[in-house]
Amino acid sequence: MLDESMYREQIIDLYQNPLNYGHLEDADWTYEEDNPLCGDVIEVDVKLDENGRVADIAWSGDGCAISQASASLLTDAVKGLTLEEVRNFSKEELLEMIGVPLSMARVKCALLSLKVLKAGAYGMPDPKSLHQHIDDEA
Amino acid sequence: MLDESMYREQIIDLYQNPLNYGHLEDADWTYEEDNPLCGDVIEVDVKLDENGRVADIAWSGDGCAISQASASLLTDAVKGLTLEEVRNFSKEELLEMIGVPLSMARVKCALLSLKVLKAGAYGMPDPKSLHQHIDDEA
Amino acid sequence: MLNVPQIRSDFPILATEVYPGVPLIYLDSAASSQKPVQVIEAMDDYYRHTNANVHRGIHRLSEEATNAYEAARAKIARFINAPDPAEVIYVSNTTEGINLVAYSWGRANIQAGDEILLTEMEHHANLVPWQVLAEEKGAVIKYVPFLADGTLDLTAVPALLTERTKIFAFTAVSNVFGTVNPVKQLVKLAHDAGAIALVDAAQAAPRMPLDVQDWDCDFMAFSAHKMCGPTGIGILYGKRALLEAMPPFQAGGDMIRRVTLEGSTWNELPWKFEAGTPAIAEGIGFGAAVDYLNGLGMENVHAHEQFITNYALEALSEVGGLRVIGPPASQRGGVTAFTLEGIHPHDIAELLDKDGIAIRAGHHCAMPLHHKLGINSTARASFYVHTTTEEIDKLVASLHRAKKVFRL
Amino acid sequence: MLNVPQIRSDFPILATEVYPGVPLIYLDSAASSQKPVQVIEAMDDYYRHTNANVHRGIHRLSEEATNAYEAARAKIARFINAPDPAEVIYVSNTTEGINLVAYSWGRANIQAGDEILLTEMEHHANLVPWQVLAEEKGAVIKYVPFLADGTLDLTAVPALLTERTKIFAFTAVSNVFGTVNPVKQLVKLAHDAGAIALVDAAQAAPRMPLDVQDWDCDFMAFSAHKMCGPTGIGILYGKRALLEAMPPFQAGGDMIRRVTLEGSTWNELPWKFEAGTPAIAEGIGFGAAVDYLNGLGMENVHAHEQFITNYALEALSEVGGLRVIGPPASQRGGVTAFTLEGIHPHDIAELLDKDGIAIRAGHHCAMPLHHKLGINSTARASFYVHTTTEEIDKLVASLHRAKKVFRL
Ligand SMILES: Cc1ncc(COP(=O)(O)O)c(C=O)c1O
Ligand SMILES: Cc1ncc(COP(=O)(O)O)c(C=O)c1O
Repeated sequence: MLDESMYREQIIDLYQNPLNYGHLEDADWTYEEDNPLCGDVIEVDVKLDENGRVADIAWSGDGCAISQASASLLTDAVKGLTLEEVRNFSKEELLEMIGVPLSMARVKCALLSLKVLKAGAYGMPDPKSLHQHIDDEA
Repeated sequence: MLDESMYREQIIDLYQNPLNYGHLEDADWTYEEDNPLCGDVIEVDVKLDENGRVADIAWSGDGCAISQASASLLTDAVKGLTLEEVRNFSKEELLEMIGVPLSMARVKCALLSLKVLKAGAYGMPDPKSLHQHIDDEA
Repeated sequence: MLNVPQIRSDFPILATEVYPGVPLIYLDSAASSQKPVQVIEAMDDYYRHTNANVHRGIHRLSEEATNAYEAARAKIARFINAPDPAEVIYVSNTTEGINLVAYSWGRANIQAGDEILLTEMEHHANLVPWQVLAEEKGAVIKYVPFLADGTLDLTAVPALLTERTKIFAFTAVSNVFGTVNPVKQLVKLAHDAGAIALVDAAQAAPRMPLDVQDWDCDFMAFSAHKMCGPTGIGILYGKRALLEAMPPFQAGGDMIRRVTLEGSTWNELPWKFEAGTPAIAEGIGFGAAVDYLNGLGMENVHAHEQFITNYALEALSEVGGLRVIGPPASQRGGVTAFTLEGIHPHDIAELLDKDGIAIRAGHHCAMPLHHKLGINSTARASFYVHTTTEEIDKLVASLHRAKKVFRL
Repeated sequence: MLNVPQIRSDFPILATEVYPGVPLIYLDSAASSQKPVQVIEAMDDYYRHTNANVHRGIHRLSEEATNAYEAARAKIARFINAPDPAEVIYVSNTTEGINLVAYSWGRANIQAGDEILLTEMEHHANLVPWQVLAEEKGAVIKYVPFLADGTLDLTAVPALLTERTKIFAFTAVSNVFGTVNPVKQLVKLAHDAGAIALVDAAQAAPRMPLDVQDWDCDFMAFSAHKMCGPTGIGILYGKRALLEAMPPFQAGGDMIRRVTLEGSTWNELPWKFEAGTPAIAEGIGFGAAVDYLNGLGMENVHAHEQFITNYALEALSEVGGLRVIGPPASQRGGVTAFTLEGIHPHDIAELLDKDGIAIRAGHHCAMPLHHKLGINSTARASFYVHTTTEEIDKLVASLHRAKKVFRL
């Protein structure tokens, strides 16, 4: 008996045709991290607009259907959010978007992209000092 | 039910009134070692005669009835033996002299004095060179 | 108080006969405790139904094994009131826990001329690793002396803690005297002097409530096998900041994050310190032991030990020539070491064994303590949750018989 | 050949259902093997009837526990044809065995500029300890490359063994490719170059006869849990002269001879390397596992693995898009790692699990191997004494179903 509930159409679709896949030329930040379970790596590139909101986002990397579908859904969902909102994006929210039952090990796969995104976001100076920083460099 | 077979009269006698207990002033060799089971130490002093036979022997140290009785019996038994015979004195011979049933752990106690005696005997140069050595010093 | 008859029925080994018609009286729990059926069955059940390697597996068994193994860690963390299970590192025993600190923290933090403070009543496990470290680094070891009653000379501690002291490592309960040391006070003295504090809880964990936050100790180690759990496992507790800053101890699978031919990066806590396939069944058994003790209540366990120890000290005082070492019952855990004039401890143990009574004889891995007392060995009876006053009475009767054999 | 139906009845876990109506097909023995009832009961029995601390006890239980624990060591020594049980050191697992050598032998013998030779197919356990050592000492690590078929490039070995090479450490059987390496030949090459040789036998010990005298290796390590035995124990074999010359690794009780406040002297082999209360029940379980495997006959175990692997490689070759990595069945143990185009190994493992089939997915603690292949992970099915051709057929059927889910 094969229980395919984890592999609903949407997941397979997103796995085979990912959203926001690729790299950004002019990213404000880029961060990558691996899933220690399997060695899979996900990289997320983010570009903020002048109000400190996510203007563009792209992700790349290799991984299982869950981690890849999750990255597609997440990157779509955070477009337009502020740095603060990205930092506060909750695990529960992402898991709900994925919407399939996951075992503990696979939860790690599902949350990898969020971990990468948030680690990058926390590494960023807050918006004001960010612009100061950019101004300083200019 | 108390099975006292290990603690026959002879063992208790020897424990309470040991033979050859003490030190030799003019020992040809002295050796001591401990029983790692309990930290008990036995020292054996040996004096050889001009033919390389055990002329006198004494032992000292603290220990259980088995190790103490064994040291008494052993030191009595090796009087008059050559260095070679001391080196070849077998465990079985000593255990037979003790003559009570011993568990594995207590066999170590029973053989401690023999171990000390033989370690000392092996540390000795063989009789000829021993006498040479003594001659050299004289 | 404990319901001792019911507890006894939990320990299958207590129903065995050492010799035909001679039931076991197990007074050697301080060396290694017996195991209740709840613990034995937890491991048996694991091997029959859940066994699989942990952490990297996606299949059902591996998931279940991982969950059970990590749930046990969380239970142990709660048992010692650790703020976070990630601060609880599985090791093979107390000894490995202390070696881990001596190797990893010690090699990184101890330099020539630094001082390490121990006590004269330490078990070799909390002595030799520091001697090896000190010799390697040119550090100096100092010892807090004990007094005639087997308690630490607390007045000596402040002067022994100098500005060069980097760590004060001491036992919470002596495995020979039974002395319960004032851990919280000693930790505070260490901290006031700028040193960190390691607590050897091998004898404390089985017998009394532990609280690493109240004690504020930096490290603490203990073994499962002395507290109703299996052999082959123990834990090292460490404060997160210290553990984070330390290099790994052993290297291999599970403790790494990424490995290339050029080098590696480490996994997060606690796994940074756990190399290779862990003692999975043992971890689960350890969790079951903690459940068992929690079920009894550590306050009750402690109270029972005090009660039995009190009874035993009184009963033993009636045996002529017998000298108990260590403090009165109110200051000790259920460990009672003694000498009997005219009979060597080995012979006592051997004669008692014939009556089915299991005690230890020897230096109990505390040679310096015995050396200071001027003796090589003692006989040690230790009590636990299943010990009854009838067993103590039989101990005393058997000691009288031993004296008869030795015509005393 | 093996009587597989009878063997299956020895493994209680094989009767369990992973999901209602879905029996377990355990193809993850290379991660950790299942345990026959003979092993489970040996430990259960120990805890119910014999449990006590070993080595220093005089009472009956302690004597019996010591005898059983040391008898197990002697069995393991015979299993690998070690000349002397004193050369068999109990450790927690393969990883600790290798760390022991890296710490004790390595710290004493490796200097700046010295070379350590490994292979590109090593498990992290035989990689990271050497990286840590090399970094500490300023030594250089070199790697024997593997070829496209997953076998070592033997022609490269002589040039990689230079006069600076102090140790050649390699696995006897790859845990990813399954490759059986020519151990005897590699040891000889090492010796000819003046280096010593360490064999990682974690995957070899469960699957084929071992003979340290024939191989002439200097060290060898393996874990009980991969060969029908319990978690928490393994052994390190070492030649006596090497072990005698090495300083202790961990320090504490049992490994010492005499301790004073000023310093300590060490116990004799093997105890010099065994600090603290050992994994007693686990040692006894390990002995029972060796008895069990001896009962089957290691030649038969090996033949069965070859038979099943051969069958599996043929069956898998019919799955479109599936690529097995590693050599043909004649050169491998029962370990088969593969990729399936369009499905990530995690997803394969997850989908197979729903059919009750347990396989591993990931890097199998061999990241550098996968890195060289340009992949992050593989799916790995591993076979053991209880694996049947019907189970392989079900594996193949389940792979076909996984492909359907992924519309392939
Ligand atoms: C080849 C090889 N070496 C070493 C190890 C490590 O064994 P353990 O995790 O039992 O220490 C393994 C098992 O994972 C292995 O397959
Ligand atoms: C106080 C104390 N510390 C440390 C140890 C060592 O424990 P283990 O042998 O389990 O490592 C013991 C037990 O023997 C002990 O009593």
